[in-house]
Amino acid sequence: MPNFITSYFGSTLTPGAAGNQFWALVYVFVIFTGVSVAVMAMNWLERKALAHFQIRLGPMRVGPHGLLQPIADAIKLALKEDIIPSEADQFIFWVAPLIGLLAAFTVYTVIPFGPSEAVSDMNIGILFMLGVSSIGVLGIVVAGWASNSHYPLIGALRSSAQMVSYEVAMGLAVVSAVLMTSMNEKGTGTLSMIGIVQAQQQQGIWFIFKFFPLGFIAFAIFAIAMIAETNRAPFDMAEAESELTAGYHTEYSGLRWSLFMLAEYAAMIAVSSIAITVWLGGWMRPFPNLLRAPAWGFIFSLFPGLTFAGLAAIAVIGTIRMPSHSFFKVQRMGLAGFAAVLGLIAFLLLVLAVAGRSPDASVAARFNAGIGYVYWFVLKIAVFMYLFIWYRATWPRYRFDQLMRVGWKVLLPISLGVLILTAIAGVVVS
Amino acid sequence: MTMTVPAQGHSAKDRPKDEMKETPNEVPNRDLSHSDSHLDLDTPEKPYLDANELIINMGPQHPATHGVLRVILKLDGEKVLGTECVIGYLHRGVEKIGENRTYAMFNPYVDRMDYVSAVSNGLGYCEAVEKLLDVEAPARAKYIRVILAELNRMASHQLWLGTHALDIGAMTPLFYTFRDREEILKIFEKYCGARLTTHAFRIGGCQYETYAGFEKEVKNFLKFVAPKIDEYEELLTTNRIWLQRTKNVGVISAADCVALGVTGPVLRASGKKWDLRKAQPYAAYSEFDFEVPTGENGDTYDRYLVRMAEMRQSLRIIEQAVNGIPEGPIMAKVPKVIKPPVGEIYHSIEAPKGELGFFIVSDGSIQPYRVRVRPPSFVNLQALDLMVRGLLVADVIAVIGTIDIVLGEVDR
Amino acid sequence: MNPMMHTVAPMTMMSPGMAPVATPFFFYMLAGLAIAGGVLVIMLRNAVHSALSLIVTLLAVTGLYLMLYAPFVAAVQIFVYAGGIMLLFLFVIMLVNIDRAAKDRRFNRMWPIGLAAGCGLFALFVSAFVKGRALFPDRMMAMSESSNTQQIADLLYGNVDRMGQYRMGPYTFAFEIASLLLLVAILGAVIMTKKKI
Amino acid sequence: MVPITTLHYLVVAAALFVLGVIGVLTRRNVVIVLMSIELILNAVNLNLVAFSRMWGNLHGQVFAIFIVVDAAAEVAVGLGILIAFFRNKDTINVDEIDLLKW
Repeated sequence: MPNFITSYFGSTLTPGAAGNQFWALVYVFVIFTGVSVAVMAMNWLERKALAHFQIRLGPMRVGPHGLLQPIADAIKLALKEDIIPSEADQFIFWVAPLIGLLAAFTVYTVIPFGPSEAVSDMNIGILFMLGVSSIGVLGIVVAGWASNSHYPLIGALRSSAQMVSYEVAMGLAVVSAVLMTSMNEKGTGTLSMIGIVQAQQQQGIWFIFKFFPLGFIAFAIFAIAMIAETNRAPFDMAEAESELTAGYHTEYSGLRWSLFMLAEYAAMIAVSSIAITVWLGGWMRPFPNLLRAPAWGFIFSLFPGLTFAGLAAIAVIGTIRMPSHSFFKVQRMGLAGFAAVLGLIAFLLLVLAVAGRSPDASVAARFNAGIGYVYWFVLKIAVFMYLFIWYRATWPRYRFDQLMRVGWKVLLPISLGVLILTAIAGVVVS
Repeated sequence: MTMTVPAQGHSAKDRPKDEMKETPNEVPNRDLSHSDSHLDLDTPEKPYLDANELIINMGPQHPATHGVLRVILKLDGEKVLGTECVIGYLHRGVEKIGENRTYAMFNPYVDRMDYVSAVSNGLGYCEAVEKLLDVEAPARAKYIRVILAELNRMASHQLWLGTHALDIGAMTPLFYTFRDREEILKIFEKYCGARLTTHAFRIGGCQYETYAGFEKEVKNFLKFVAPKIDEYEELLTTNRIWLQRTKNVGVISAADCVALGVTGPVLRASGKKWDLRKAQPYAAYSEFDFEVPTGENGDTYDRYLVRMAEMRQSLRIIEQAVNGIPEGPIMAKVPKVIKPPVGEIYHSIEAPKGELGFFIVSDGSIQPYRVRVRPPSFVNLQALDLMVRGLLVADVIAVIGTIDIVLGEVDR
Repeated sequence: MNPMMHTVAPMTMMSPGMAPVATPFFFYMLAGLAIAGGVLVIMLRNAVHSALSLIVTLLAVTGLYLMLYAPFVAAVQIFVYAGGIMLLFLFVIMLVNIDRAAKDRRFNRMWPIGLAAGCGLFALFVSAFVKGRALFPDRMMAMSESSNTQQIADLLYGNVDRMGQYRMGPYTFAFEIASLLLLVAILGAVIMTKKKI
Repeated sequence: MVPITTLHYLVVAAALFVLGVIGVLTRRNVVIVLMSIELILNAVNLNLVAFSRMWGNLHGQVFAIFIVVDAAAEVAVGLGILIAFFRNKDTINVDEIDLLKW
């Protein structure tokens, strides 16, 4: 194999830091595909979970338990006529979804799925993430404006005001966590995403528990602000369907509309990753400092395989419970096949966990470790995604002035106070 | 508030032929600059609106106007400076139809006015005609009427709660209320074969005897639904966002309510204890023990609480009625061809949305000379402008929801 | 499998990946984007189009900052300019009714004078560069990546910390003045946008 | 290919600066005039950062940050004035803004 492919094996750096453009491109491709698939899965999960919150079944027809529904939706949206209103600003109407999409996907370059499982590590990583994700709102704003219609315009105005106000609280909450990274011998913190997780590793504590309750408050502020930042319920003022019909994307349809949705879900995953990286220990498994015996490492490395085994079991149960009518034959076969695929993945992962159980430099061990990192990171993201759905099922929508009041009069002062108290606590402790 | 009804056009026969050619399909269209409008939209002296003023058409195709209501909003940013309701998109001429049908034939039509509480409509109409005929329904019929009407009140309030919560952004209560409303509709279906537009009552009593197991099913329903009401309240009553969205929103005083003729839960939430079931009892309501819940502030939250309390009171009434339902005939002696004596009658009942009145003029023939309906939705909608001025767009949605209108009844 | 296994990649070392690739190509691309965006800003009729062009310029300039090893300035550029200031611009453009402005003349009556003055200024700059070449020896102007690795590492390593130290050290006064300026700006903006002045 | 030197960056910055100046001098729309000022400030920043790279120290970058702060303040106040003006005079053209008091 050429040197530029093999030279990266065994490196503990990200491809960006190692200067290996080939693997950087591979990572970019993997992340792009992964995020797109995750968005589709999230689409299905949201419809399904929301339906079960609301005593409905949700999608059931396309594939077993509606598993293929996102694909059907994607095909339908892609084939739909692309309507641009005649009075709209053609070029901006065309380009607006792309702005949001680009911003949402660009941030993934610095998200660390593991100590070397990121495209690149920037020494301004967290600033880059916050900055680029704030560009995404430009897409929403110009989309609302370009539609040349009242409801989208109001949606765009709401969205821009909302983003600007919540970004402040969000940034301050992050800064208080960045302050915590400087609690080391040198007394210098870091803005690098990988560096932040490593700081938590070195200090032996997730920042959510650091200086309790300061870290928790900062996390809570971020968790609230990130819902507002991604325009999700109960802060979905920009697209409030009962007030503004659909807000900024009222005039959009087909593929362009689906790009907005893709950007929204990608942004949800991105902001969740920030929260996880900064407060919840990023790729670290639970209790890496307390349960540090190799046996514990082995037990935790079984988790990915066991998760897939559990999913396979659920699929098998679903197959068995399916009515034995000939109408369901295809669905049964599909679900059984899905269970088989899941079981195969589970089997492979378990084999890998056993093969790479000794923490040496063998390829299996490296692979096993990498899978562990990505698994724990993705699991934490999944929890956040579920929370997003849960919020949506539970809460009514805020009113715009109340949203502003919460942002400026509650979150901002609290985050400032947390920042100051964190600084004081840091000085006192060191 | 000026209610503007779109130009209906005259009926085809009294219009000259050439005029019909010119405007074959006259679209109900309104000139925004006509002098009646109090919004002074786009007057020639000031061609541009103020820097931040904006005119928005909410409806007639809008997800949250509960049908085809069109509200013209004049906004300053998001603040509402004034509203103007344009109604009539669902006008079917029910009152005119009434003049061309016999008394019995008109009975099903009234179900189509407030289609979510069809039983109450039928009850009001039947009682009005009975008063005109000077007959009285037998006691058993009255009890059945009360049971069905109160079940219908529950169904109507449940539908209101679901859609109102959906307007404010809480999706989940909608499905919970629809699940429970389904049980009521099942009872209706078993009783008279129809779920929505029931046509349950006849002039002089009830057409159908209760089916076997009716009482047991109603009692089961009572047991089933009481905890469900607690469930709705759990989701909403102490929900902080719900409180913020509904408290002090759309406040209306009792005096204003009375001045505008607003009735029903809206009136009671502003503190006036006025319920026709108590004030001028009809059917068998005088025999039951129940309370009239009232609010204090007349805001959206109080209206919510009043309706929730009314659902519980309805349960009480139904329980008493089911336990005390007498035996006996269900139809009074009514002639086959109903020909009331010459005269006029106004009879009103407490529909779920407020006072539903029927004014019927008889000229002694088999058809009414004139039927006029006093629909609660139509009258209550008058209060919209008063309630939303100075609030925000989101509040307009909340207030439209809280007034609880059904466009079929507003436009008739 | 032990999470402690992967240790911190030491950032003191100038890793090969930090060096930009194809410097001239990216420089010309970004410079071209920046200038094209700038031209469109002043040429386009519609203010929203101008704002989008300005965003292109700002992002291109951000790329140039990254090529100059100024990551923190680049991040601030994205965060403050592209995220904050441009959003404010778009917000205001949407608030003010630009329908009429879009139909008006774009340029004021003295535009030839302005254009001439601008061109004169550019000529002045160019002549200054040409004349001043002697002041800056080519050795210093050159930015080859290999010759001054140490310099680059100095710039990159601890960029943020060192800038923080500068701002708290020699530039404390300027820093405080800047915060005061922001306070004044906040007050000014709040008072200006009040309904009744 | 010619290696990229500081001079290249200076030329780009000069071009942006001149574009900004032309915009300020010729456009009528206040919003675009403010955007042109942003162009000028960016040109200055680019110069500062290029020189900072040339000398290998961070002073230029620190100054660039201060200029960004300045730009934010300028935009906030400038757009505030613009909105106040638009509310009263219903125009955003520079050459119609010719009274200090109205």
